Amino acid sequence: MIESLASLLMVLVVLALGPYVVAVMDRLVATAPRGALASDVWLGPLSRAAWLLTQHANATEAPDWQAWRLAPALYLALAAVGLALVPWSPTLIATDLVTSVVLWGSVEALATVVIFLHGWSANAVLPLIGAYRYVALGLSYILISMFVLIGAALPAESLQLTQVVASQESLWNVVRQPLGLPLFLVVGLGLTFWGPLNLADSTDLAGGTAAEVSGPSRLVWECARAVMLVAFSGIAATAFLGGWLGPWLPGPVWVLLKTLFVLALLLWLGQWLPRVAPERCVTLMWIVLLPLSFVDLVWAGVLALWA
Amino acid sequence: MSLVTLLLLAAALIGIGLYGALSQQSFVMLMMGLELMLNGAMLAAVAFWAYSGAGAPQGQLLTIIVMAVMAIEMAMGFALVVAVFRGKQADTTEALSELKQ
Amino acid sequence: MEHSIFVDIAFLLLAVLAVVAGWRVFRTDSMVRASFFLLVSFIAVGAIMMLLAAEYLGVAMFFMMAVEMMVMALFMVMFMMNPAGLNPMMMVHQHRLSIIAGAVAFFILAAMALFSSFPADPLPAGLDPVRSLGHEMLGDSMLIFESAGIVLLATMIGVVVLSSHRGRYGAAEEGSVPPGLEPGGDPAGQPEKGESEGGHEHHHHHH
Amino acid sequence: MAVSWLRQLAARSCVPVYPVWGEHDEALLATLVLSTQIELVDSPRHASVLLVVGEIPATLRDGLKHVHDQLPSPFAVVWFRGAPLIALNAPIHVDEADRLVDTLIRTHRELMLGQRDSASRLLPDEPPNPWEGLGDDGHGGEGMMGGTPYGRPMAMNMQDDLRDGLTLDSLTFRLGPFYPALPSGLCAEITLQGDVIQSWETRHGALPQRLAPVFYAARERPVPIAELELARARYHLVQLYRGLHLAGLERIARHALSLARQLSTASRLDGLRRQLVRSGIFHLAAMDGGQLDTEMAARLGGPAARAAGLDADLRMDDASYQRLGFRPQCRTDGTVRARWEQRLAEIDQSLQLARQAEPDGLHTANTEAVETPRGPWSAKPPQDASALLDQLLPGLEWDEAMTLIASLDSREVAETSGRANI
Repeated sequence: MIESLASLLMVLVVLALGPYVVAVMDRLVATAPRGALASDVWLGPLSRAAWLLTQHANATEAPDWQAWRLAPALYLALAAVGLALVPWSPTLIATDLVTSVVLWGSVEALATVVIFLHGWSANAVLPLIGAYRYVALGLSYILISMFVLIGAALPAESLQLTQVVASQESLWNVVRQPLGLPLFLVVGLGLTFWGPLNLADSTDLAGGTAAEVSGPSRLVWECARAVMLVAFSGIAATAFLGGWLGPWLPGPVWVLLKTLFVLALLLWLGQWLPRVAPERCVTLMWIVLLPLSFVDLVWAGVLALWA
Repeated sequence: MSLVTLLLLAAALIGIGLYGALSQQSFVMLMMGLELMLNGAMLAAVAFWAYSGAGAPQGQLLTIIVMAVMAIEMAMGFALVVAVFRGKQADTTEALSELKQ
Repeated sequence: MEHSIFVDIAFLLLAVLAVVAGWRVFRTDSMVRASFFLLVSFIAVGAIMMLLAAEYLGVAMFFMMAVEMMVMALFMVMFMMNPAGLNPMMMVHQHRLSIIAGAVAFFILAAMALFSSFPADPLPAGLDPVRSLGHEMLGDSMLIFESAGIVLLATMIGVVVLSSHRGRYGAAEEGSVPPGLEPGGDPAGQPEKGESEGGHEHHHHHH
Repeated sequence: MAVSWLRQLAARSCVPVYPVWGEHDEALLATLVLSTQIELVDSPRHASVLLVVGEIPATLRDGLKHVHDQLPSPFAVVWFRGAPLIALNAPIHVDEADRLVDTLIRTHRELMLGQRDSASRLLPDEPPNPWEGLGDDGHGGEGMMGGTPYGRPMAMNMQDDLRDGLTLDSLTFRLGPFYPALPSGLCAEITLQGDVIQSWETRHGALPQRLAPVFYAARERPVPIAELELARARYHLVQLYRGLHLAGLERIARHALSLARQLSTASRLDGLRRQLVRSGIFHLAAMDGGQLDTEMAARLGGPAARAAGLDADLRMDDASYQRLGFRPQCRTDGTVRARWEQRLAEIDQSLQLARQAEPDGLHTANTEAVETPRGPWSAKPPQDASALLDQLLPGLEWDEAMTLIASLDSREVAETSGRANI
């Protein structure tokens, strides 16, 4: 009972702190090699949030109000579900479902719906283009994600994330299935439409699905994206980097460190790669990455049979 | 939650789905009606599996098969709509029957 | 099966959600909204399945239907005249008949549910539904499962044939070429032939 | 006081500014982008302050009003070097560049702290086409789904043009004149199918730009080649900034701009070029398209023409440049990629020329014909070529189209430098 309460508390804390951590880390990653730290790196995200809370939410011509207001909250909710699936230790986990790997797959699929809804419901041209683009992206990465995750579940012979971690006792999946984590990182960039895969909220669409959003709902949307990044990093750390496993430190600290590592990697990729042209992105996903994910799955299957 | 309430819910879903499938003019909406009926059918299958099938695995299998059928139905449905649409530029059931005459 | 009052409350809420969302599918103006209402109905039923201990099926329902409804919504936009749902519209026929048919179906099925007696044979304790499903799928019912797989493969091929035997731009065997962007214009998106300086997509000037 | 505490915090935030460029000002752009306290945003919905730079011509005033009204309250307008559009009771007006950043920050602060009221709307807040609910189901017309309930036809498959056998609803809308991904002033009526551009009609050309004063001086008297070439490199770096910003490479874009700001004969392009190549932008972004044919390239002139293989550069006719051994660099294929590579090569070349010319203080010899970074200026300055977009863009996806526009400099060059004091 105490542990389930503690794990719920953990989810809430990450939910509250995640956006701030992501914002600060993004700034640190952006300025890292030069060392020239902007003065407001610590306070900047907070004052920006305060500004967004002060700003009024605008209207467009005849938007679908319910969907428009609900979409950011739903995306945040999906991110929270993702966070709840991350095991901090063998017992410290909010929802230890037998099929938690598949549930994470559903989170990815439903995210596509919610992001589409966010762009579609604004009833404006640029958000709509962003929404369509995201569907093309979402339908492309979802299969890659399925194959890679099934690959990670194979050695555990279970669809439960705690079992997946336990199966990495001898060897982490990142070593056992070398293709897995890189492919999964692509999925993560797609899921949060971050950096090179930011096709939905891109600069050439003046902000894409968020182009017409201001004030508190923009704040929720940005927070949801950040929390989704954290949730994804947590799942990636669990499925490929051995979750709570590690010497000397207690399990939850290891999970935290590994999550931050994956997060920093994603943010770094976001800073250093240009946005991939949508057509090229879809071609890449279906022609290169999808077969690679299949190779990953076959590799994992052969290893599981052989072991 | 009991077998009867679950079956009542399934019946309601099937009823609404039947109404949709019969009343909608557009192909795609018609397919939505069919999907809603299958939704009810799946719920009924799982309810029987849980309450009066003693957890026989065939109950779950049936649901999986229905899901596959839904995917097949949707894919074939869309392919037909595309084919018909290209040939006749029609996307409602009535437009199609008029063209046949 | 023993369960707590919370399960009953959750079931009640989810059941109402499933029915209301299912009903809204056919009463909303926008096709995109309609497909997402259907998705909500599916998600509610999936959650009920999870309450019934069919964990895999419930979760599978989420992701299967999310993708399916997303595709559905896109097809709506492609084929419907009112994609954004800005304009109220009513696209129904044989309305009264349909209502009667729907109601009759409900009452017959409801009567069957209420008045027939089904054996009470709940899930045995210690059953692992996911494992049992897996063993069934790749054990006794392998033939059925594999047939479903073959049917899906056949569907994929059939879909490709149906939607593209005429090719993306005309009959495939005649060498399909995209139409021009203006009537009678040069094919769009094709490299210009025979011009060393390289043509672009939209030539007006032939040298 | 929770609210005032929130407002205090909001007042300290980085100022989100939506700029409307009535005149081109490289130095100001660099100042604003590189300032840590200012954030230039891409959508008016994301801004707290609207900055209007220079005079807005009468034809674009309506466009400005639309942008103005899209800012969510509380917001304010700062007019820089131009008369305020409408008689407001206390317009914020700045003329000196070094006061601008402070004014923007102060304005935002005052807005947040409630010391300044939000600017009032200029246009009535009503749909451009009012709802006309008619017919059986209020759908606005006769029959099952006809009619024009919002004063415009329902999005329907009106066009015969089937690009892939599936008619998507075509969507016609107007973009500009102050859309950030387009040159300022460019306004177009666009029809999309999906995200493929079916037609693009330029309705208003881009505003003329004023080059650095040294180019105007070169038309009157010999000027130091080093100075001229540094100004040229600076111009290209600012173009590069715009392209990279659009491509989502914000940090390399800033690098380009800070290089432009501190440009001297000692500057090197290698670091920037290496970052660009490592980022993979030449392979990941849509850079294969956008080919110009010879006629279009000749019409555009300048780097775009040389990227398409035209060996034309007025610097070849200048005796001083000949002494430096100047030869124009060319690419052959004229694609978006070729144009960016051309620009990088020309920045390099300009820096090299500046380094060669500086020790002797070499001056230009020819004042009749000056090669501006935009194109040749002999009889008249380079003209607006926005109409080329009407031919180039149809058939491209949105992303390809925006990448193409960023690579293509089609603005007219103003005849005079305008402000004599700089």
